[in-house]
Amino acid sequence: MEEEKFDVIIVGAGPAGSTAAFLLARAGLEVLLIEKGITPGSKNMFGGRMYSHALHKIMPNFWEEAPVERPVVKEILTFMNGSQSVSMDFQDVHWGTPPYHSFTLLRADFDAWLAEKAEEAGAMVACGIRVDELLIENGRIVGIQAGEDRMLADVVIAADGVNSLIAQKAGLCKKFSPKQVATGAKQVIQLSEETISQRFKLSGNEGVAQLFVGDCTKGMHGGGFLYTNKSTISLGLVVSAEALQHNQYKIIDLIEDLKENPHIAPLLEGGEVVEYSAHLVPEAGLNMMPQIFGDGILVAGDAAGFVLNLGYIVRGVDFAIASGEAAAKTVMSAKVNNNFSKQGLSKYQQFLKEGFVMNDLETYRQAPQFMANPRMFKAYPQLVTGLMSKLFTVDGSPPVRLMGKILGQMKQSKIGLTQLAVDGLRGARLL
Amino acid sequence: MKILTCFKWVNDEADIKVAANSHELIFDRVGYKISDYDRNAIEEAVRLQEQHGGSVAVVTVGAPAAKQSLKDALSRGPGKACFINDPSFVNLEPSQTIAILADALSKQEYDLIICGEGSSDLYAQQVGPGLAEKLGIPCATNVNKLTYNEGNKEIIAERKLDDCVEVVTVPLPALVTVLPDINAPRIPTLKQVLGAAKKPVENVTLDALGQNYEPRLQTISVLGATMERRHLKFGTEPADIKVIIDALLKEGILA
Amino acid sequence: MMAGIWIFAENREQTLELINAGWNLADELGVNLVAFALTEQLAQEYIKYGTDEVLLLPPLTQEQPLESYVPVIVEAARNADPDVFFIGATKRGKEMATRIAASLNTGLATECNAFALDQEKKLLVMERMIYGGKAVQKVVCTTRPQMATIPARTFELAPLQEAKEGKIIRLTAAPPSPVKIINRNSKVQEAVDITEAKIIVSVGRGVEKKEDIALAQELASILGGTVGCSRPIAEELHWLPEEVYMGISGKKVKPDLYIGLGVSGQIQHITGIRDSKIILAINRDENAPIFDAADYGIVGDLYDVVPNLIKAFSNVLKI
Amino acid sequence: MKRMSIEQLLGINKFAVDDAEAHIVLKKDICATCADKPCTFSCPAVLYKIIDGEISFDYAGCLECGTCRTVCPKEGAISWKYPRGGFGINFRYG
Repeated sequence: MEEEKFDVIIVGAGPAGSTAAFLLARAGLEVLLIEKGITPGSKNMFGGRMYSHALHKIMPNFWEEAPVERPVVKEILTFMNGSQSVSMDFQDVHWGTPPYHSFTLLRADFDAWLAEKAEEAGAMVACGIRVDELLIENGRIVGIQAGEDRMLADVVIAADGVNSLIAQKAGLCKKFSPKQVATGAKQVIQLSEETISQRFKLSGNEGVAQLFVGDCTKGMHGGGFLYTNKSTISLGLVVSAEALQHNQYKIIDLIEDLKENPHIAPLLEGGEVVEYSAHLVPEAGLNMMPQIFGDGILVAGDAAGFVLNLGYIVRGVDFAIASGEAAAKTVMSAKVNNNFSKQGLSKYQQFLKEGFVMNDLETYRQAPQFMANPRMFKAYPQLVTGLMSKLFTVDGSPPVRLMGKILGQMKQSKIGLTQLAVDGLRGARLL
Repeated sequence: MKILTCFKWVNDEADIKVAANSHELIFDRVGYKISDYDRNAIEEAVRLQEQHGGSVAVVTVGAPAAKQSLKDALSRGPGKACFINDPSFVNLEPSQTIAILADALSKQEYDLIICGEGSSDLYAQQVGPGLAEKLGIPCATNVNKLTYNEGNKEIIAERKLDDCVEVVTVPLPALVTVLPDINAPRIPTLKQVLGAAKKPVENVTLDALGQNYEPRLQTISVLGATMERRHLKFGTEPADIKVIIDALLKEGILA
Repeated sequence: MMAGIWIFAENREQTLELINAGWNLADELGVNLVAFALTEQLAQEYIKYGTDEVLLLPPLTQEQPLESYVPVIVEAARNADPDVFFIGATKRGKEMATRIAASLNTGLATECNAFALDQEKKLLVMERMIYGGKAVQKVVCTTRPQMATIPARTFELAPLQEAKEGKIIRLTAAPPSPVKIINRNSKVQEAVDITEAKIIVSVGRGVEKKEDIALAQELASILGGTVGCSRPIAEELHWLPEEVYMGISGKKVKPDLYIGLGVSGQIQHITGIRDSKIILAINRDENAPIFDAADYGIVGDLYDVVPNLIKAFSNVLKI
Repeated sequence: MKRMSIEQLLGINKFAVDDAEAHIVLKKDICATCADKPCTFSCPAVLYKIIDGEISFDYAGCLECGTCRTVCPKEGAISWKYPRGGFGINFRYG
C-alpha cells in the first residue's frame, strides 16, 4: 500500500498547529492537520485570555468573525492573606475598542473556529485520530503513523501541546521536569451576562482579567486567576508541579477554598459549575526550550515551552500563534530550496527572532528563577496586606507615621530592608 | 449486494441540561453525534460488503446543518452518502421521516436496507419497520446476527425477542433493524477520515421529492424528568439501620 | 361513523392490562372496546373482562411469524376506523404497531407510560420518555386512529365482569409471509424474571470483585428478592447475565423495594428503576447521583453496611 | 456556591470511556517501592488512591493533563499515552 504524501503534517489543532496549517494551506502547500479530539479544542483548556496582536497580524480584525468572549479592559492584581486582600485595578477603556488589546476565550469554540479557517484555506483536517509514532529513516523524520496508517511528509510540525510526546519520540527533548511545568486546574462557572457585568462593574460586553497571589496557593509557587467570559467565569489556580509534588495539598481543594474565599465568593454567588478541567503549563521559558527543529521536524506552541509567565502577565496563546507562523515561514522557505534537513529548517530560530517569541523569552530569561522565590507567594503578599491594614486601621492605638508603619510591617513579616531592596531591584530588572 | 444504511444526526443527550425550576431543557452548547445504535447499522452494512462485495450507501434526513455528519458517517466505510435535506427537516416525528425516506429511496436500487434499533434521542424504534411497510418490502427487526445467503438471494436473521430467539429467512430486497450487540463498531482510521472527504454525496432536496410532509404526531411539551423521592440520608450505625427497616415494615414492603 | 378503542397484545396478561386501560376510555368516548385474540378460548375470556367485541385471528402456520397478522389487522382497521389503537410494547408488538401505523398513515407514540383524554378535542395526550430517560415528551396524534404502544405492567389487569356479553368476529387467515421462521428456541428463562421481582438487590461498580456478588445474593434471598445490576456489571464485566441489567437499554423494573449496592446512579440506569416504589441506596460517595433518586440513602461502605442489613432483616423477618 | 466533591465535578464533564484500551497503565510493583506517592495528591482529578495499602487507579475520569507523569519519581511506573482518537475527556468550554 503506497503511502500518501503531504508537504507537511501538523500534529495538534491548537492555536500553533492551526495557525501553521492556515498559512501553509493558503500558500498552496498540501497540508494535513491531525487532531486527537473529536473536534479541535475538545481536548484544550487554558487560563482564559489571549492577547490579540499575534493573530491580528495574521488575520486582521479576526474578532469580527472569531468566537471571542469579552475584550479585557480591566486588569486586577490581588494580594490575598486570610481576611485581608489588596487589589490593584488598572482599566483602559480603549482596550474595549478595536484593535482590542486582549480577549477572554473558550477554547472549545475558538480552536474549532481557527482549525476551520485552516480547512477553508485548503488544509485537510482529520479529527479523532491519535498519532502513535513518527516514521524515521536514517535519523530523518519522514512521516507519522496513526494506528495502522502511515503518512509521509517532507516535514512534521509537532504542535501536540505541553506533554510534547512527538518531540520526545523525535529525540528532540526529554520529558519536562516538575520544576519546568505547573499544573493548572479550572472551573467554568455559569452566571448571566448581566450579573457578570454588574458584579465586575463593566459596561457592555467588556471583560476583566484578575490574578491572585498569596494564601490561595498555601505558599506554594503559583497563583489564582479569574477571567470573565460572556456568560461564564473561568476561575482556577496554577501551581508548580514541583510544589504539588512536595506538599499534601490537592489542587481541587485549593479551588474550592478559592470559591469560598471572602474576596471572591460574592462575585460567584448563584453561579453553577459547568466544567472542571486541568492541564500542564510550561513555566521555565527559555530554560526548558527543547531542540525545536531537527531533520524533517519542527516543534511549536506549548510543545516547545513557548509560554511566558511573569506573574503579573501570562502569555501562551499569542506565543503559540506566533510560533505557528514562524514554523510556516520556515517550511515555505525550506520548500523553496527543497531542503528539509535540520540545516534547512534552522531558519526557524531566525523567524522566531524576527517575531516577539525569542526576544521576549530571552529578555525575561531569568524571570522563572525570580518567580520561584518563595517570598513571592507568602511573605510579600503578607507584607502588602499587612501594610495596607496598618494604613487604614483606626482603633485608637498610638499613631505611627507612614515610615514607621512600613518598617513595623517589614519586621513583622521578617523581611529586611536590604532583602526587600534586592528582590525589588531584581524583580524590576528581570520582569 | 447493494446495501443502504440509515443514520440520524442527533443531539448528544449527555450535553442536555434541565433548568432547576422550570424543568425546561437547555440546549446551549449541545453537541451532535451519529445516533449510537445507527453506528451498529453502518458497521454491519460495511462488514457484509467486506464479506460479499457490492456497495454501501449511507442515508440521512436532516437540516442542511447536518452536512457535517456525512464526513463522520463516510469515514466508517460506506462508499457514498445520500443526504436528504431541507431547512424544515428539524425535529421530525417518525412518520415524517418514514414518508421522506420512502419517497427518496423508492427511486433507488438496493438489495438490503439496514437501520438501527432506535434513535438515541426519541428512541421511537419506528423508522426501520415503518419504511419497510411503505416500500412494500419484508423486514426483520431486533436482529442480533445476520448472514447473507447469496444462492437464493435471501438473508438469515436471528431475532433476539423478549422471550425467545427467532431465526427467520427474509427474501431480498428487504430491511432489517439491528441491535447494539450485533457488532462492535470500529473506530475510523486516519486513512478512512481522509478518504471520507473524497467520497460522493448525493443531495436530495424537498422539491426533488415533490411532497410536503406534515407531522401526524405533535409534541405538546418536553420537560426534564423529575422524581419525588424522600431523599432521606443515614449513616451506617445500627440505630440508622433500625430506622430504615422500621420504615420499610411500615410501608408493608417486607410482608 | 364507525369507532372504537382497539387493543392488541401478543400475550394474555398484556391484553388484559390494555383492556383495563381502554375500558374507561371507551366508556368516556361512548364507543366499543375491541380486542384481538389469538385463540377462541382467549376470545371468550376477554369478553368477560369487559370487551364489547373480539376480533379472532386464525392460528398461524409453523413458519409464519406473528407479524404476518399485520395486513389482516390493517384491513380490519380500515373498515372499522377506530379512534384509538393500543398495542402491547413487546419487541414484536412495536414492529407491528409501526407497520400498521405506516399503512394507515397515522401517528404512533412508542412506549407510552401514561395518557390523559382531552375531552372536547377527543385527543389523547400521551406521555413517553426521550433523551435516554432525561425528559418526558407529551404528544397528541392528530390523525386516526390515535396509536400507542404501551409497556407491560403500565396498567393493572382488568377486573372480571362475569355478566359481560360481547360478540366474536372471526377474521381471515394471515396471508403467507415472505419472512419465514426456520427455528425458534426460547431463551433459558431466569429463575425469576427481574421485571416481575417485588424486591431487587442491585449490584453496581462499588462492588469490587465478582465473588462479592454472593453478599448481594444473601441479602436478596433473605428478602425473597432477586439480584440485578447496572449495565457495566453485565455488559462489560459479565459478572451477571444481560437479562438482569436494568436501564434504558436493559430491563425496566417496578419492584416494591430496590436496594442499590455501590450503584452510582447514572441517568441511563435510573430510567430502568424509576418506577420502583421505594429506593434504598448504599454508596460510599455521599454525592453519588443515586441519592437524588433514592428515598433512603445510607452513606457508607457497602461491605460494612450489608452484613448489618442482613442481620437486622433476619431477626425482623424471624428467619 | 456549595462546596463540590471531585466526583460531582467530574460528573459534570463529558467523557467517552474507552472500554477496550486503558491509556494509563501502572506497574504496581514499582509503585509499591514508592514512599510518598505524589500522584495521590497531585492529580487534579484525584484518580490515584491507596486502597488497603496498594495504589489503585481508574482512568475513566482522567483529564489528560500529564501531572502524574511529571511528578512520578519512579521511572517506568506509569506508561502514559493519550486515549485512542475520540475517546477520553471532551471539554465543552475549555
